[in-house]
Amino acid sequence: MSSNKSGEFEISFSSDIGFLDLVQSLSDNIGSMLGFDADSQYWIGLSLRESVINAIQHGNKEDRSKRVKVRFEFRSDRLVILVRDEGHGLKESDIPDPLQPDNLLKPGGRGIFFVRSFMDSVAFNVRPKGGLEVRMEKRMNRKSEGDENDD
Amino acid sequence: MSSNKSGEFEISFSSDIGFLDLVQSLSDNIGSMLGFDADSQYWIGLSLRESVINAIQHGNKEDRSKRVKVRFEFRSDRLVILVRDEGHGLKESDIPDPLQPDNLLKPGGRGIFFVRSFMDSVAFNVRPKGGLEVRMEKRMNRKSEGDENDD
Amino acid sequence: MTIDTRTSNGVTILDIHGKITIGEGSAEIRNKVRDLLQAGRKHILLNLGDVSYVDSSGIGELVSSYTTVTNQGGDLKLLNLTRKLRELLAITKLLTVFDSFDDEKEAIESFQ
Amino acid sequence: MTIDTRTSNGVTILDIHGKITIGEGSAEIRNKVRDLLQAGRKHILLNLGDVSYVDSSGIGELVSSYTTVTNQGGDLKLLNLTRKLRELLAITKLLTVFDSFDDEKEAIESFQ
Ligand SMILES: Nc1ncnc2c1ncn2[C@@H]1O[C@H](COP(=O)(O)OP(=O)(O)O)[C@@H](O)[C@H]1O
Ligand SMILES: Nc1ncnc2c1ncn2[C@@H]1O[C@H](COP(=O)(O)OP(=O)(O)O)[C@@H](O)[C@H]1O
Repeated sequence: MSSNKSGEFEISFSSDIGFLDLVQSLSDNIGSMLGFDADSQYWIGLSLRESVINAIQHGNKEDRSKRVKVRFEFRSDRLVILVRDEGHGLKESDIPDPLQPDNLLKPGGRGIFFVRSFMDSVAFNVRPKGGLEVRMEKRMNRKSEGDENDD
Repeated sequence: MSSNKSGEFEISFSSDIGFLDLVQSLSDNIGSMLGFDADSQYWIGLSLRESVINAIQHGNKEDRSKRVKVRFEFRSDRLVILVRDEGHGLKESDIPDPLQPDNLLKPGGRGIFFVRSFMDSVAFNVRPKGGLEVRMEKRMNRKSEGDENDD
Repeated sequence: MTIDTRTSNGVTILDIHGKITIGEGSAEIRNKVRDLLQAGRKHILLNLGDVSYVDSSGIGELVSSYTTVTNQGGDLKLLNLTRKLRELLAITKLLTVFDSFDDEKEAIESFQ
Repeated sequence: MTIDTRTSNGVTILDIHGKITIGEGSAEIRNKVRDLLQAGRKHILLNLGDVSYVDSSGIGELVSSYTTVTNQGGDLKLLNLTRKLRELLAITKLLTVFDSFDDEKEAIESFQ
């Protein structure tokens, strides 16, 4: 991407938790290629990790014949990540709020909350052919803190 | 892949040389996940790099609207890598031998030779729908040198 | 993930190394904590200073361990939160639930 | 890739750092070598000890530089081949073409 930060990079894999580390290091490498700082790379990686875990567990029910697809889209001002599974999708109103007192001490229910916390936008889209598509975006800071003439 | 080294991992990207480092670090991570030693990881990565360069340059003629697909297949005893482009393919008899005295000092013509040198098998397949598919395999050494009762 | 166990002034300290994530022996901490409770050890301090990664499953693991101990009248506290883990506990409002320390001595004394 | 230039006993030594690959300023070495020849400097030693990666394009770059220099009656030699680069030159039979050295002094003296 040295010449031009546009284009896209897609991956597709069997529903196996064992691929998580691979996906996450790919995410780190893409983040660093695009010039995201180390913290942003970390939070993008965590958000992607949570979405892929959900796709494998809730979407594909760990059926290894079903696939998870992740697509990285490189825009001039942001990174877009799409995560797709072959499950039944979800209703946004069904996503529990982990900050509710009743939920605070539940062991689960914080994955999507993390994605919403660390990405600039998150959208859920149940596809006509079935399966959930999670679309998340992270904006790039074009100017670093040390830039001149920046106020 | 902790539980079971089967399954597959696919990537697909626009024909941009800028993606090479990303593909290569993915290859390194896969090689290490599968337990290949550092040297094997290196030569697998180089073989993949050469094949992806060819797919971008000779196959897709650097047309960024055309895509390159790489598929990693995890078998119990070997790693299979497929590289596909959207070009016109090649005739194996047209691949020059870089060791021929006439070719020794040519600047190009060593990519496929490297792939053939470092992978255990390489096959070229022109697909019916067009485009070349390079299929390469690297066997895994299930026993390390230090194994007992090994002769 | 690996867990080393030691004792100091009646407090059991679990030094946790590596990742607390979905792949990495997810229930290990919870099981360890259950064993300790059965042995009557109810003052438990999780030293998380050498934890390299925590995802939402890992947070769930900490919460489960906490509720298990509390339900049996014990105390589970946290030591040496990394910056990232502190942030995850902060946004999930769990920093208000867990007692956490950066100093081991102070942590141990807090159980008395 | 970056190239540092220095001179010793009439030999121009190019210290090459980084990758010699398709993306990395592919023609840089060749251009540098051409400039040197135009300036009448025909004894050229490429120090490759700090080269981190070479692919087939990089090998092509070394070969082009070699033929350019040789065609103009000069000498281009190689210093400090890494293990991997040596293997690539060996299997392509280019080790028989290039003069290569592991000792800088020896390399410089070989031009006299
Ligand atoms: N890909 C998906 N397909 C179907 N349902 C999903 C998917 N991702 C999340 N969900 C639903 O949303 C809920 C909340 O998800 P999350 O916040 O990640 O917490 P957790 O996975 O720990 O339950 C899940 O329990 C599940 O019911
Ligand atoms: N994906 C491809 N599609 C079409 N032709 C190819 C492809 N890959 C290689 N070739 C042909 O094979 C030749 C030899 O390739 P290679 O050994 O990699 O050397 P080089 O790329 O330096 O020419 C190329 O010059 C090209 O003509």
